Amino acid sequence: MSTPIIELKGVSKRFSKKLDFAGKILQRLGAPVRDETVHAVDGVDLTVNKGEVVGLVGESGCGKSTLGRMVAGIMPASDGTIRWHGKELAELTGSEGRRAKLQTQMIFQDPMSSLNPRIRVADIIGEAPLVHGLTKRSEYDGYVDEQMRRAGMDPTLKRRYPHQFSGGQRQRIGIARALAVQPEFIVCDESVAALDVSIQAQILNLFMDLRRDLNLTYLFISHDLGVVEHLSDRVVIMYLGRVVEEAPSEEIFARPNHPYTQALLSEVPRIDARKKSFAGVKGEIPSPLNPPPGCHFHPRCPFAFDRCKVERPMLKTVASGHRSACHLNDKVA
Amino acid sequence: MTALTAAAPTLEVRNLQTHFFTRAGVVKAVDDVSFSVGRGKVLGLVGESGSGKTVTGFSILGLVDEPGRIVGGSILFHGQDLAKQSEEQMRQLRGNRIAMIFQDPMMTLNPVLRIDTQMIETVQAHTKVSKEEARQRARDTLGMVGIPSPDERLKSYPHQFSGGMRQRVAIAIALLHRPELIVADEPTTALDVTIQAQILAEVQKLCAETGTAMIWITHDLSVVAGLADDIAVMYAGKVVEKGEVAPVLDMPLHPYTAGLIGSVPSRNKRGEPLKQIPGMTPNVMRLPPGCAFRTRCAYATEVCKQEVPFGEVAPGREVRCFHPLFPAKQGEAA
Amino acid sequence: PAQAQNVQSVTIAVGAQVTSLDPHYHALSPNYAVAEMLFGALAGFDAHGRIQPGLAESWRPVSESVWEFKLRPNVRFHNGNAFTAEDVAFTVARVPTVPNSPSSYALYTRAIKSVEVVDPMTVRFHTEGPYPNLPNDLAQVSMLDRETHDGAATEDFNSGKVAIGAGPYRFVSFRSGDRLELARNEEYWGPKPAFERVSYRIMTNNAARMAAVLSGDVDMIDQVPTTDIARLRREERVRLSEADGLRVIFLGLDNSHPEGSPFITDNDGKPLTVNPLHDVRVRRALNMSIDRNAIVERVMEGSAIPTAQFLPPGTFGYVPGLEPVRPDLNAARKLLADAGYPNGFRMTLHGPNDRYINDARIIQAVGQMWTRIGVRTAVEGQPWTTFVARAGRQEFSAFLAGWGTASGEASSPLRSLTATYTRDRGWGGSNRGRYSNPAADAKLEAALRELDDAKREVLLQEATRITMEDVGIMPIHIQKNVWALRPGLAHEARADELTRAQDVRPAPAAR
Amino acid sequence: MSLYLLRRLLQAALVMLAMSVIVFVGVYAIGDPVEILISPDADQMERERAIKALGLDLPLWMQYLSFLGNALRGDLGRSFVFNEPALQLILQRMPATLELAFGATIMALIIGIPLGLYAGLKPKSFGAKCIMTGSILGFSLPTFWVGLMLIMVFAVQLGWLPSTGRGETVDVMGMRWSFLTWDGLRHLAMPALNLALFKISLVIRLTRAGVRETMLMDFVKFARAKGLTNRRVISVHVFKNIMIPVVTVVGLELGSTIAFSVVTESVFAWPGMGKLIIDSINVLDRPVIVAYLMIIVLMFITINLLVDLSYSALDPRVRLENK
Amino acid sequence: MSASSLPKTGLPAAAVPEVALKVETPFRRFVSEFFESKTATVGLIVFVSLVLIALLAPFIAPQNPYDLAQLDIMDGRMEPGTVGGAGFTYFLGTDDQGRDMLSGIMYGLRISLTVGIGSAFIACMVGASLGLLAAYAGGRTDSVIMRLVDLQLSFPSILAALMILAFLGKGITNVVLALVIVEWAYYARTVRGTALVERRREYIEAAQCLALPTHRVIFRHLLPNCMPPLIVVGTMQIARAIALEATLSFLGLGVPITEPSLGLLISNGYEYMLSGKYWISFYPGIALLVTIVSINLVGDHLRDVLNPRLKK
Ligand SMILES: Nc1ncnc2c1ncn2[C@@H]1O[C@H](COP(=O)(O)OP(=O)(O)OP(=O)(O)O)[C@@H](O)[C@H]1O
Ligand SMILES: Nc1ncnc2c1ncn2[C@@H]1O[C@H](COP(=O)(O)OP(=O)(O)OP(=O)(O)O)[C@@H](O)[C@H]1O
Ligand SMILES: [Mg+2]
Ligand SMILES: [Mg+2]
Repeated sequence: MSTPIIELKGVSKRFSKKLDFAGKILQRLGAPVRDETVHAVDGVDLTVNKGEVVGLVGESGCGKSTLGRMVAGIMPASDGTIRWHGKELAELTGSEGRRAKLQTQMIFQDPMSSLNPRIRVADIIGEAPLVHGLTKRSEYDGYVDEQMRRAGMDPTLKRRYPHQFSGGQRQRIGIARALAVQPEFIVCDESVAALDVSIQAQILNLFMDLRRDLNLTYLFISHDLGVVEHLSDRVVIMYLGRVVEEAPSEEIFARPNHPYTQALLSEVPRIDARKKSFAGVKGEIPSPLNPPPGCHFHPRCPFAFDRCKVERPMLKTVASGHRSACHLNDKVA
Repeated sequence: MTALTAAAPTLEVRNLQTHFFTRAGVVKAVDDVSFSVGRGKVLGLVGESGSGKTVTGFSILGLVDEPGRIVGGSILFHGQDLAKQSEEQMRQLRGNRIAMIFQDPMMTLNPVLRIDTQMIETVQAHTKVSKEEARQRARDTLGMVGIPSPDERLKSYPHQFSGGMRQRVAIAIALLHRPELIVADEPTTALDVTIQAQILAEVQKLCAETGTAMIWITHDLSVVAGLADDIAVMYAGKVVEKGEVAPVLDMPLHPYTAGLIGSVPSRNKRGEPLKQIPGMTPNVMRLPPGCAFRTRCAYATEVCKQEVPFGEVAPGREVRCFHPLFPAKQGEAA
Repeated sequence: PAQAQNVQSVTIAVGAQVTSLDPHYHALSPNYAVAEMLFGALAGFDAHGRIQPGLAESWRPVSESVWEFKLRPNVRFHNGNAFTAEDVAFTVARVPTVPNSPSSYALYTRAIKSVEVVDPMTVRFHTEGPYPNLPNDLAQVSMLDRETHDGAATEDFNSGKVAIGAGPYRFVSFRSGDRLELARNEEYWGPKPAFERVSYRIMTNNAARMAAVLSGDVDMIDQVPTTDIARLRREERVRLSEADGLRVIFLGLDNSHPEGSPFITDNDGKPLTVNPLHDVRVRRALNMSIDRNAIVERVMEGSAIPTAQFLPPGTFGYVPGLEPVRPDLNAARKLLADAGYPNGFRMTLHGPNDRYINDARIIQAVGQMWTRIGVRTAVEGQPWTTFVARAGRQEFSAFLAGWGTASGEASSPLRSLTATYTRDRGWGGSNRGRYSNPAADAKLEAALRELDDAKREVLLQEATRITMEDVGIMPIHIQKNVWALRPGLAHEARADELTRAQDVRPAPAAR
Repeated sequence: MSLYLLRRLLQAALVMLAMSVIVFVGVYAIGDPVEILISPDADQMERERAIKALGLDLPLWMQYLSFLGNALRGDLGRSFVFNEPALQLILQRMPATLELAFGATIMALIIGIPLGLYAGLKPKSFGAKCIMTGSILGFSLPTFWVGLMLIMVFAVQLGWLPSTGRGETVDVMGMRWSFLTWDGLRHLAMPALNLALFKISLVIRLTRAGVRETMLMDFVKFARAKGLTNRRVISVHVFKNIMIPVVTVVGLELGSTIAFSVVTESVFAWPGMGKLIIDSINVLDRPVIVAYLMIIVLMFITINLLVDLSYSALDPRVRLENK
Repeated sequence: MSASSLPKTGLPAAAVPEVALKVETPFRRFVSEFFESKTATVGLIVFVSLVLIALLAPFIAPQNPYDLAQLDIMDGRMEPGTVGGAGFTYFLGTDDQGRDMLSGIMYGLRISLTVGIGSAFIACMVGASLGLLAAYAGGRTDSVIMRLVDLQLSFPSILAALMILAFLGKGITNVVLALVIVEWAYYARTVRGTALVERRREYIEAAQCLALPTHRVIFRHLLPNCMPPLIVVGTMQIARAIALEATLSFLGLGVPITEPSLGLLISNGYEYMLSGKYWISFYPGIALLVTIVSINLVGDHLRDVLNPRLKK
């Protein structure tokens, strides 16, 4: 098999607030102050192959966007390596680095805040291609028109400003902007979450069409299992910064292995379920500032046992292409 | 047998019209909305963003802000028209017999007041009780919505709670006076799936136990499917379809409802293109005459340019369409 | 308001800060004024600036270098201690030793080589050579009590602990920057002051002071702004008390840069290679173009007298007949042309804007007048702080300054303002234009060693005349000192600007 | 908390250090204090003696080092003019200024908040427009000018209030306060109003903006949905929220009020620190200028600290550790 | 419902109903919102007229009040309406130097506006650049700049200006410089605050993702979005600077006495207030007041128009 487009190995991201000078003095004096660290992403391995759609699911704050940003090259990883076509992203410089960056584009959640309100649509879309020499001034208009058309927008609207569009149209602008630099890999960070149901379908269809036409690869981040199920070839489930399960789509929806995945699947409201009684996993999502030791999910897990409280479960293959991080699997085995 | 026709409903909204008189023109945010909800029942009010769901909710509570005004219709609460009540009468109803829960749990609680203050004041706004008694009541209600150690939690500030807990506090506040009607405006939209399930579970239990009627506003058909008894679908300020949940979802009559249901991914085959409704949600300021949906509708004809009546087309099913999708066409749509 | 108050007390608002009650700490007029109320010196000045006996009844030179002073008998300090020659010796010894003094009184005792206590009421001062000005100098030095003030620090005076003297008033309280409260000294040797209690307030803002007297919050103010004088003359709520002062306002000219003065350029803005001000014709032309009457009338609103010398009539060293030149633009232009500047030149006239009455206005008026004869003058006013430093470094070409002759005799301005700058003689200390005229210097030198008053006066007059005819400086006017008081009061206006409570009494009419 | 305090202290120390250097160099560059202080009669020798007596003969950096050494021992030097410890001199005048500044602040709050509330709640009403336009005047009129007008009208023409100066004082805790006597209050009224004028406008604006923004918040609507009376919604829910910006800004302004009292104090002959500093600048009394600035900075930092503390009292979301 | 009848990638362009609308630029929208307020419009008109008067002063003023040769102290302190020695009427009277007040005010306005606008502009440039830098770079750069801002803000502005002017000497340039030193910190703080918020917006991430050069991200993407608060602070600071200059002139620093600003005119005439020669101080006072009020009216409304939180 060819080298994956993106390969993450033990990637972590920590956001820490370091103690300043005064803090250090106090620490010397024995005061209980220390650096605060959020493990937004904690030792994640992930591969995305060409042409694949990988869904990334998890609850709010579990580090999905952070992971997405690192993949898109907006943010460096604190630990671990991210390889782009086998080459380490952090070590790429100059034109190759820029190409790597351009090849991976991101589409954001909030269609309003991801467009600069003071720039015309044409320039939002055309600025980067022009700066990077993908088009010339003379061909600029045509180029922008083409991108807009491809995203299902009327090019005659290009002289407008973002506030003059509806949410769905804005998301299309975002898509056109990403496509304009001719990427091969797109990270969609909750790209349809803010849209109305009827518009959401349009955008999802657009994604699928583009995938087919341009042979794009997606990392599709969402908390909506329904969407992910519909779109992805493979699904990765995250909980508090860690990947807890990973499997092909059918597999995971048919045979969820991790208790968290199971809970998630059972609680997703489904339109086919009538007057069902909701139950809900007990407990709140813990703060990433001081996550529980061992398995992060153990305080809420109905099957937790002693080992879960102390030892971090590793991702282990439970079936072909299906990996899960749960001590229960060892128990059964 | 349906709630809509059974014993006197708790709330009955008839032809409600709420317009905003802005500088740029009149916004007909709610323009002919009718539904009713009975004791212990849950009505799901669904529709896209901007279709007037929230404004409907506010109209019921008499909380429509300037420059908005209820310009027509009636809101009968136990037969009493809320649209005609004085401000003081409405105040006495609000939070007492009719309560509301808002979408964003981060924003609905006053960040600078402790939970107990915010709860006690609600109790004292409607009943003459001592502070102690009010606190007692607050504590009990917090316990009821599943907040552990309510005594300590009462002394906290909202920011010390997680989103789900906050929404529970808001629900507790709504429940303080055991209201007969709760208007819940997308109370779980901002929450995570597992937390949403927790809240839905609590709410379900409460309605069943207390016999409170509930209007659950949402744009998520899936939530309504699991929670509500009846459903009313709104489009551009108007209710376009109404009925019991199962029939409406299984056999939508209005093309819009059908489109909505059709575009839910899980209703589609994996990898296939989703069914989609073309076009955009209309601008309420510049609605075309007649059916507002007709520009996006595959069945639209000339007749759709006329005002569409809202009428019962089947028992317990009302639809605002000249071309309802009767089973004959269903095969085509599904 | 004050009208309703007991006649026995008076409230006076003064426009200058009293910085210390220690009479030997900071030589500054407001401090003199207070010292004259609390302490008293061997000699004093009358309202016209003429020297008169104080704690000494009389004095005379007993030889070329010895002065003998006879002390006033039966004088007691506020605490009852007797005033004796020992106290005089103690005082003279203390003066140079006050720590940190920014402006010491040692100046006035430096001529004294030794003090000889002849008997309790007689004291002799030995000087280096003849020193005619000793009585004038000693008039500035307040007498202290050896017993009380031995080792006293400046703070002890300010706190009131040792604010004890032989003056007409005794200390009650002092809030620095705000007010000084005084009570009458019933045992005072001289004429008894009229008021039992005095509240001496500091109000440096002119408008505030004016408002205070108009609203009756205070009974009297000093330094009445000239702008208000006209109105006050019509005002029934107050009356004015005026006297010609001892402060001359003059223009100094740069004599220190022969190769071109810093702020003089030709009409195109290019620096001149010679300093035109070195040419007496140019100086005369400038002097002649100044319409002093206009300045006095329009700028000073009559509250000054035009002058061509240091002192007003009636003082020691006044030159009778030395009158200001009549302004004559044509003659002035001609003089300029003769000097080689038919089209004039450009110059900047500097001056302070917060120091002398209407200082900034005067320079503008002069600017107008000089511009009319072709010397296109720019005018720049600046705070005294920066002005004085720059002027002291000879950075200006022409500037306005003032000189108050507290001792009322002409050797003081001649020595400090116009004598050739000589460090070891202590001459020309304030000669900021570095004017130099050997003929005047010679006359001054003779005067400073001449013990005979009449001869000395003549020498001083000659020195003055020589300087003024050479236009060493350009005197403009001598300020009048104006006080405003409520109608029930009378005040003896003083030439030396001091505002003292003993000069105020109830008006005869009001009695 | 202690971390926070320590951080603040370090900042204060740094700022004060920077300030003292600036002042040292500044005063040195502006001019020579001796030239200003010395009697005009003085000759060159006398000048040199004075320069030595004041310690100005040493190179600047040595003067600064010795100042620093003394400052660390709590001695900020002696005033050139008054020959008293600069610190003592300032502390003596401080009550007058504090009294004025606090008087003005209280006045600003008492007048500003109700007007601002009204203008915020009824933004379209005629009254609100008048208030807002009026508040612009408060921003626009130069302080000195208003001061004089007040004196002209209330003291000179009407004779209701004493024109200038500070009234009777009472000794409390070793300091003289005038606000405890009737006479003192009468004297305080005009200068305090003069100083308050700008702040009244500020408070009106802050309050109005706060009200307008808060009224749009969901929690206000929720409070109304709970059935609270309008009065309670405004007086508790809205009010507590608008107090946060008001207290912050007014607190921070207290510092500049103290600084701006320079103008008011000189117009009203108010014997406070402001007048002292102006006088000191006029005679380049460096020890006093330095000490004054040290004290002002310390005061600013203390006030900021207090503001932050009250901030956290008003706004529970703010935890000091997190700042 | 069938999707087959529709273009496969989405909506037909013709379905967009607003196609016919003219392009509403943010600027146009802002302009139309601005002119909705009558008071603000009046404020703007007054302000523009004042600027015009200031610009045209040399052509419309009866006298050049800065030319000492044109002044005559014999014409000093004349009442409004008097005909002076130079033959024209002093409509607003003269000051103590015989300066025609009307001309003085026109020229003074020039100085005051130059000082106000000039210092606000320069301070804005300096402050905004530093604020942006602080917000974008973060870390140590941010701390250093913000500590400087703290230092500046804890130094009472009037005292700072006093000391700077005492140090630099008088002159318009120096006044402007002093005001810039005193005011830049406000801009820096404002811009940093907004920029910190804006920086976290996704459009900045998008720009980074598109590998746009940093300077482009800062100046083309970040800066324009920090403008609204900057404009508001700017207008307020112009007014503040004019008032501060007046106060400085009152305290004896500020512009040269022969080229008086409005503040200096007031301060000169101030001493005549008690003596009944009200016009020397009164008319410049009115001019100053009108100027500051008009700027504040504009600024005030800008604050409302540009405040996104007040928009629904
Ligand atoms: N710049 C940052 N500084 C500090 N902490 C951060 C930062 N960005 C993210 N975090 C923290 O990292 C964690 C993961 O955040 P992230 O945005 O990746 O979550 P997410 O899964 O995308 O959540 P959501 O579904 O809400 O978008 C969160 O706890 C968040 O608070
Ligand atoms: N104060 C107001 N002034 C003018 N128009 C308003 C106002 N409030 C609401 N509207 C308009 O009323 C319409 C209905 O709004 P509403 O908030 O009820 O929609 P919604 O169905 O609740 O949408 P969402 O799902 O986004 O909450 C919208 O078009 C909105 O623009
Ligand atoms: Mg995210
Ligand atoms: Mg809504």
